[in-house]
Amino acid sequence: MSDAKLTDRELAHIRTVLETALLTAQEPMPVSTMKRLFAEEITATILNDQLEVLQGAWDGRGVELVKLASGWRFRARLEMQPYLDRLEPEKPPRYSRAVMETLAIVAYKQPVTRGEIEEIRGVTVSSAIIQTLKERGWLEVIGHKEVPGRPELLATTDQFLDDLGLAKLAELPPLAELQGLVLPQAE
Amino acid sequence: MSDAKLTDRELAHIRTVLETALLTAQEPMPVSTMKRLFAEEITATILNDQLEVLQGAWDGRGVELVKLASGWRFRARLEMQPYLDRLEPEKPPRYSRAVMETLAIVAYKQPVTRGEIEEIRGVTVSSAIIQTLKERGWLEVIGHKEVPGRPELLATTDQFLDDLGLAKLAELPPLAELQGLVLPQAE
Amino acid sequence: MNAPVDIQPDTPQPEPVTESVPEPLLGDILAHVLGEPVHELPLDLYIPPDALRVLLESFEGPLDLLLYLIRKQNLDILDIPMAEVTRQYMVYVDAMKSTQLELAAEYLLMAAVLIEIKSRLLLPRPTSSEEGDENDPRAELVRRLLEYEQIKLAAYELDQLPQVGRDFQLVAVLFEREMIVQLPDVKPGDLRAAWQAILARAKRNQHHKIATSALSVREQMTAILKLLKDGRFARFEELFDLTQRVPLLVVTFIAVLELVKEKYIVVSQDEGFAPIYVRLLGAEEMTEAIPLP
Repeated sequence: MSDAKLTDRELAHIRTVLETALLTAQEPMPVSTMKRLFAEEITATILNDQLEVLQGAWDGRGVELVKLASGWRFRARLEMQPYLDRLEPEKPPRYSRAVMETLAIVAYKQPVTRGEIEEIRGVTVSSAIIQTLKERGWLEVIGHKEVPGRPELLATTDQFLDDLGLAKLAELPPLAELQGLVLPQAE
Repeated sequence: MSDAKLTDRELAHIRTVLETALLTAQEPMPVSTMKRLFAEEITATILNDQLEVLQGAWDGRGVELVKLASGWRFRARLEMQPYLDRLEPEKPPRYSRAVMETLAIVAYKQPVTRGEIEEIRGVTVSSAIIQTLKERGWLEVIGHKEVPGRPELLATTDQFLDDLGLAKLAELPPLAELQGLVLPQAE
Repeated sequence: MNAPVDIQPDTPQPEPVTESVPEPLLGDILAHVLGEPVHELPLDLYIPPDALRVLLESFEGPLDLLLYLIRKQNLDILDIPMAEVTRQYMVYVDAMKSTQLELAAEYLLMAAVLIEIKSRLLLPRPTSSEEGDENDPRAELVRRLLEYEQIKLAAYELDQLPQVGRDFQLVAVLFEREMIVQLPDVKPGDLRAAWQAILARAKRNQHHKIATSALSVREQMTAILKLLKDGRFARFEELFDLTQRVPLLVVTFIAVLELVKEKYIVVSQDEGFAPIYVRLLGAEEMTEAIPLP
């Protein structure tokens, strides 16, 4: 096949083969690889032209043909993600016990310092835990305690209440009742 | 969405989502799974209709939408294989006759025990043969026969049908008529 | 075809049986299989000389070999001439032995079956029985051969079916899930559960003392501290939202006292009836230290 002689029919066939190869490929496919699909010598120019025609043919569909650094590949458009996500709903992540306990202590005992949290939990509270909750926008520093080291005073934020669907801290589950439940024999 | 109210535009959107989901799916997709793609309730009838429209839309292209044992899937047409083979000259090896005969016995006589396979083939069936087919995902143990030794009962899987492009066991090539084996020119 | 061969019905072991096969035939095949071409291959075996070794190795078992023989002999499988088939079968079995193929027990068993059938055919049939077919010792063998042949053909047909990966490829379009950071969901009950866990642990370690004070007081303490966060002096009255009901005002007052006690804030008044100011303890340095959002 030389450039000039390719009929529309032949070009359509080239596109069919390219499309099939790209749809079944596991990796992006460079044009040099595509050449190997054909017994005849087909120039990179022709292939590139036909790839662009193909690209246009997929306009407005859920899958697109894109040119990446390592070659061409089909991929689902981002707009399709909400639909595809429904097939495999990702399990929502959970906070570790350490994070949850820290949060609970700040919520119920605020304002507290990290040292006080550690005293209640009986173990060290890592900076990462505090950081996680600060980044979530649930904890903030509202001052420093005037003791040696001037530790940060931590409190929960309004966003914390919003995110938990509470109007005020008093709506948190009461602890008094809880203590009766778990610590009947407490000193 | 109720059946009557879907506009052409909505149906086209459903097809786009279906097409994208099927093109990106790793496994054949049953209609029950496709329903989960949509926030609205869409009936199996609508989905099946749209799948057939989609199937028609891929007519004459290098890839086809087929209905298999465990659902719908896109696959390259057989005619495309010579082109694709040029990219990947190493074909998966054919299975030995021993493997294929074992597979055939399970496919046509299932559920069977290994002893029954040996009875038909007249030779010992090695564990390696059974293992090969299990690892391929084509055979599975569906129980134990209540005879001494409680041998495993073997059957073929849906994946076996999927991988051979079949929707059900009845689509397997029919067994040759026994009489057909009698040579006509026998004395 | 049905002529009796010199097989002794009373010799159960295969070894003497194979020896009874005519010597020249045995010798020819032996020589051939070991690599030397043999010119006097029996015509009725229909085997091209150079294919013998491959052929023997390609048999899937005694049934397969038997089927091959019957096929090549162009025989009616339902009317197997036992003598001839047995004779040829034994030739193959012997050839296998000499090519050092593993002579599986199944082949020897089949040889024994063939010989047994042959020997029973030679005996007069008991006249008392009426069901002739059932008494034909070949019936069971025929049934097995037919069943095996059926499976053999089915296996071939199965192998002709297009197979994924071998004859067709699957579509594999990429779906790049955009990384949307999903944050853990926390419910008020989770906090309570967390607290419960702390209490349970505290119970085990008696030295942990968890003082509980009314949450509303703690809440007001936080509110006051937030108000004073920028380090400014606040007037005492500012701390009280007079639109609130009295209980809350009382709680707020307790919160102020608590904060003073815990040394968070300083309440000061320069002289009697002068405005009372509240500020964070150490607020002077704090204005530097904490940039406000």
